[in-house]
Amino acid sequence: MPDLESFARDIRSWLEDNVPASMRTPMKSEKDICWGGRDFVFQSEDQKAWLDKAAAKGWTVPDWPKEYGGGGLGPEETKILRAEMKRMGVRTPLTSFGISMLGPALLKFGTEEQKQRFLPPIARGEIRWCQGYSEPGAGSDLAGLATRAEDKGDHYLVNGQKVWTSYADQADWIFCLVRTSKESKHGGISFLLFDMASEGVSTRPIKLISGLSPFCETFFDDVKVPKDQLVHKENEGWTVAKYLLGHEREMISGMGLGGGAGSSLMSEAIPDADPILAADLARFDVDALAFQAMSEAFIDKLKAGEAHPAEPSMMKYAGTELNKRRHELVMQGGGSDALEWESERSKGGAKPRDWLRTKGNSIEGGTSEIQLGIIAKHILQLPGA
Amino acid sequence: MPDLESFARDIRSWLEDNVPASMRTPMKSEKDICWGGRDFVFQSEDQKAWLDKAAAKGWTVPDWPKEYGGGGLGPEETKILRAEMKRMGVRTPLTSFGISMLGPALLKFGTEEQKQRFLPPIARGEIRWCQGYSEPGAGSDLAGLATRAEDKGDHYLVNGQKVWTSYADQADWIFCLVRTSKESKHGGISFLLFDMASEGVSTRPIKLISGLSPFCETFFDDVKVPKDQLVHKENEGWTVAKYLLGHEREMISGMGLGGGAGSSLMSEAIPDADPILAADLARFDVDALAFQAMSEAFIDKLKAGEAHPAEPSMMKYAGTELNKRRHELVMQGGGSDALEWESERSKGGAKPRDWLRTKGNSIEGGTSEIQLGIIAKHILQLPGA
Amino acid sequence: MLKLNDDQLMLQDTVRPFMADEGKIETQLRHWRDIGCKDGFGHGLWKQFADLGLTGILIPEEDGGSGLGQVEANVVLEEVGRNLTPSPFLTTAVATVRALEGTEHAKRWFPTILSGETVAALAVDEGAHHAPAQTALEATRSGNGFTLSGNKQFVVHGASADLILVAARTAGRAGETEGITLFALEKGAKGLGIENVALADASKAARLTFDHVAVDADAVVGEVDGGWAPLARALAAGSAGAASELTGVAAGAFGMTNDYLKERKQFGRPIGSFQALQHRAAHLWGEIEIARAATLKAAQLIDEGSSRADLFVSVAKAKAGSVSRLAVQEAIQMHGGIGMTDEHDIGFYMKRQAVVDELFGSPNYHALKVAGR
Amino acid sequence: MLKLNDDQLMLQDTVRPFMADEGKIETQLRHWRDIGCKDGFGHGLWKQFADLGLTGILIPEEDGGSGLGQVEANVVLEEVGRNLTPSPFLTTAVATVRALEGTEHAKRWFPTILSGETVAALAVDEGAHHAPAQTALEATRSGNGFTLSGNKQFVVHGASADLILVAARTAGRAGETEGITLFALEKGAKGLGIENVALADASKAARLTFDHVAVDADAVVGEVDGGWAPLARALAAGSAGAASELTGVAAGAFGMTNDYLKERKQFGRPIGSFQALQHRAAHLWGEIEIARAATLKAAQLIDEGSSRADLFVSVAKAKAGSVSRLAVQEAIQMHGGIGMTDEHDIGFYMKRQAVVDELFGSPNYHALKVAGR
Repeated sequence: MPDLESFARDIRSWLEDNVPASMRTPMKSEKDICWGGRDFVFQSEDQKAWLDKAAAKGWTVPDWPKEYGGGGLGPEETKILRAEMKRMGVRTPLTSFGISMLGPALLKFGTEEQKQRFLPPIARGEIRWCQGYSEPGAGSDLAGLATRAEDKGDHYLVNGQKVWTSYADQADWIFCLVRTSKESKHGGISFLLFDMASEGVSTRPIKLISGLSPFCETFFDDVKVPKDQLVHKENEGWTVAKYLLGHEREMISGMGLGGGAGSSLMSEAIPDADPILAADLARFDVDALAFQAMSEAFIDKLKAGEAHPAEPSMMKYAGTELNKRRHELVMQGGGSDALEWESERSKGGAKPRDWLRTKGNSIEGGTSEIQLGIIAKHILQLPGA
Repeated sequence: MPDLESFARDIRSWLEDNVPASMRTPMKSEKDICWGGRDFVFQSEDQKAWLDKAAAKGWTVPDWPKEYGGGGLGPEETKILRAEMKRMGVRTPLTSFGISMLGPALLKFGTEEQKQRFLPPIARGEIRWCQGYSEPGAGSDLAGLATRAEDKGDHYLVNGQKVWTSYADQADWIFCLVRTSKESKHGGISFLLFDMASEGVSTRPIKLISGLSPFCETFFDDVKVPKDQLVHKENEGWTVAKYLLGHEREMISGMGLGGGAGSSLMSEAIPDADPILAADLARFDVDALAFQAMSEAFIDKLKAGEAHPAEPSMMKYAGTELNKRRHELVMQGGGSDALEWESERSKGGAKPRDWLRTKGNSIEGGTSEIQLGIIAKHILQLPGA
Repeated sequence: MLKLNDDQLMLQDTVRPFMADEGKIETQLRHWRDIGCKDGFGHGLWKQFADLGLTGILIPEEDGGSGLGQVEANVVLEEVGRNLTPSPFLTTAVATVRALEGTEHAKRWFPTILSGETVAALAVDEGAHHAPAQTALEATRSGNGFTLSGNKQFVVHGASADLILVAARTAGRAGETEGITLFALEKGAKGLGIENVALADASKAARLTFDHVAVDADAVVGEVDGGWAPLARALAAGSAGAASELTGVAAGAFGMTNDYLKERKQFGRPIGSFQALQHRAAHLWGEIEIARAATLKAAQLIDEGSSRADLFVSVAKAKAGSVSRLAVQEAIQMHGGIGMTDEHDIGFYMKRQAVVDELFGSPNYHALKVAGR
Repeated sequence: MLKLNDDQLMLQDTVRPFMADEGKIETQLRHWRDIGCKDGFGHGLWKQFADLGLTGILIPEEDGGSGLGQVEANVVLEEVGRNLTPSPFLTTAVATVRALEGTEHAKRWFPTILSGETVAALAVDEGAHHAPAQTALEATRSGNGFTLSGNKQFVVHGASADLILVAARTAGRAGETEGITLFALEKGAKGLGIENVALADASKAARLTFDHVAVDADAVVGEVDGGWAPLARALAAGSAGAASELTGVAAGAFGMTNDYLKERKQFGRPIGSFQALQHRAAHLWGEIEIARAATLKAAQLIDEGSSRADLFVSVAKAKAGSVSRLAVQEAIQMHGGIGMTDEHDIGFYMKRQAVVDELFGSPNYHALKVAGR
């Protein structure tokens, strides 16, 4: 494929010419992630410069159409671009839920007007989005949501509460599931977009057991949402939500891979005196490497359009359980050192905080129990209780 | 307690005078167990002599009343007798389901006439009993049994089929659950006793995956059972069955203990080259010794009358799962040697046959799933589905 | 009999409501954490322990204590675990009392332990993993006494302690139990550096540096080179006690979870009606019963002075460790999102479990001892 | 792409019905067992393997074979596993062909392997646990050839074999891979004692005794002292193949179990509607998918000649081993009493799993290799 080869060469030379040197070093912490948005504080000039250059080229979202701010690249080209960036150690110019979640939903369900209005600011990192799905009391039963949106002619009046909204306190807009009808559980849900600066919206960070607060509670008190900010049809928001849930699950199962679940622990120091831990690590390595192969196979299946729609559930389940196990082993290997919570030596308790954070992996994005139920029903076709 | 001490002395001297030397050696195989019964072939003169002497003293069933062939001993005395026999390496003179199962049921639910008729022959090892509970298709749902007993005035006419009847092909009589009414599932069951030599009874051994056949299928074709062989009231046999199931579960959980689940594997040879197996064995030993303590605590609780009626379910579950794990480890430790099925070197494949046999531990006497359900319902008081 | 006797049950009846009322998470653990307390526990509560006679539970009657045993100490510790009550009970009233009993130091320290004035700590670990025989901190003879040089870590309550028992090497080499000497060090010793480290569960454990710390000869607990004897008593009592605390942690987390299973509704029914959760809960309940039995066995054997005590102490610590780990993991998972929040108490169980799991040796450490390695 | 390509899928489409029809338990495994067949497999079926071209799957096209790779061999072996089809395919057409490829012995043996006339076996293990580097069977030079003395065990199909590949030591010491020489021994060698041992799964594995067995110099496969190279090829292919067979065993047991969950009723409903069983079944399904992916990865890496092949072969064998073990255990438990009977087929899966699990090294053996030990 000579075209793709010359494409790769072009990419390389463009990247070499345009990516600031500091944007070709590994990220040191979460703070180095560029989320964009109205209030985003860039860590450096270079971070901003790299975002702007990438956005101008459409490479923050290389596979979106050019007319919506994307790079207009095909799947093979996108793959090459990502591979080259990875090879050269280039940081991702922009990370956001707008890119990973809302974008795909709008591309599939949005009107032409909505696409033109919302996608380019996402691609340029101007608007940061958050997701309003979960509600207190609903938990795994996502469709049991109660936040209501009343039809007031030209707008909806939204009242209710969301929970587990990631970074809602830093987001500009929200994509949100609301109840527009009580007649049917799944059939009465709509998918709304609105500005977090709207009157009546407030947020409160949730402190996690890790001591960090990546999530919020979000409250809606008579929030007015213009009707043209409804995505897809009224009462058919569940269709959009399901589509996005699939995406989220794939992303999380992918995270399991990239985030370490798929890599072995061979390099971890094993205390000589603990052959039991050594045995557990050996078994973990087998499972991690096997899951790495599974991830590769899954992605190839996805690409070929051969994956069963319920397979991401297995990936999500297996990946997150593996990641939890990984961190249990890291803690055991670390002994009492790994229990330190605040010291500089322990990087502010990075090990125990990360470990505690992983416990949420098998809860968020659908619990492990939910995933197993989906597999049992849709793949194994076991009968209902 | 000076009385008990002199009692112990008396026992010792009687045992020393009366137990044949060969009956004070460890049993070499299952064949050395004395089951008694009409057709029992004694392995030796000594085996018969010891049975007769013990029976004459009532020590085949030391804690049964003397009038029914027992020794009339109290709990403390019985304990001392058993301890002395164990200490001196004296073999159990008689083992049977009559002693372990039917006896306790008759003592609790039998009429005076029934006790006098059935208990002494059990105590003397003259009649060997089997248990007719399970049916094909019923499985864990024991009360879903279909074998029917029609009231024919002076007798019941029994038709149906039982399965998993232990040693039915060698038993003289059967105690059997039958359906006398279809009006209620549990309320239409009766508990009958009858002679396996009755017309219309036939048995067929079931070959297990271990290659052995300790169980039978048993068929009833117009079997006439006199009405005075009904234990407890008609349609109230489930009460007797539940009482006996509790007994069985205790026996099986005790088996887990005596049969090895509670003893550690420390003495097993571990291949040097397999530190993972060594780790598994170390963990097994912890669990086995902890379960040994649990067994001790459980028995003390039982004796004090403080055990929850559902606790034997936990013992049965934990003990049988532990025993399965034990045999998995024995197989792993044995490597390819432990795969040999028939060679003399492998004692006729004792290791793999025992291993396969343990797989039934968590099925017979109520599956592990049934036990967990009982705990969830009766101890944890979790709501029904 | 492997069950609590009437006196022990009566003690339990006293301690259980005390710990549930006075030692509860809201007013103790969470409170001290949120205000950033340097000790990680409240001296007021510690005084209440003393007033109830708990601090003297192992102190002989002739010294003013209750003269009770490990079983009774464990009755207290299971309730401590159930309520995550922060206190120096385990290090002071259990491990240290055991180390000092029968030595000259008993007279000096037992009265103030009885009164709840003294907090004591054990300085044993030198690396991230418990390995007492590996003690390398050097004690060299110097004049009438010794000079201590080296490091210790995971010294629970070390920064708050009036008394620190330090395992040091006076002879032999790391790995040998002979040649270890145990020193009773009072606070404020010159050359002793103390870093007060906050752990995941909001408790405090110090890192100590010994830079030629001078101690008198009479600081020696027991015999020179023979410190393994008092140290082993302390470690056995500490391990058995920690096993009981872990059983309590498991039981506390499980109790909270089992309640939640009945309350919380999803898909229109209590989540406790879902069979998969029922089976997991039932399995866990059994495991906790087993851990409790193993721990009681260990405590009884200690009290009997049995030669099998060490074996069962290790069985208990290993079993209670792995069972409580399962319990806190299941607790978080079954609580779902709410369990991930700091606002809910269940997360504290996971944090505390991790710390006590490591204290006096991890389940792996003890499993290896059981296997004779 | 970590998936089967179109040609490989076509092969699967051919092999799957063949094995399900011709290789099924009733007419093969159970039949040969019940009549006490000394080989433990049927030569008729082995001939059918040949007629379908399966025996030559790895034999180069220039030698008359299909010139395919490990991925294709594994496609066959997964179906073998699913149906528990007894045959010498793994030892002969996979491991032995790999050992002989590129050596002088290929010409001698490939034609009769192609035609289904030759059965070959590998004599590697000397103790109860796979440890090829520990090879101690002595081969001493004697005239123009060698004399072999020692023992071998777990030589699958050893008593039926026309050709036995024997790993022997010509130099170095047990534990070293250098100094091992691989010999191609024809049946009927003088001094060779063969005990045909029946295993739990009704397959046969021989114990061999070598009492000064004389072989010619040209019996050497590859180089003298350099037998590790062909042996390693054979073991990698054998391990990867066994991993695939185990995946098939797991899938077969699982498929039968999942069907049973839908059919079998208890308490008035299919047992597959009980959530606890659903979750266990779903977990197991995922594990089998993962084992299959790991095995395919290993096979692809072998075919690519990758330096990571050995690592993934061990990952695959270890993972497929532990997953299939879980699968057969769950299968028996979920079948309940009926699964304990010899009449039902499910028990055969447990027996076969145990044998293949051990063959070419247990999951522990391979996990230790993965961990670099």
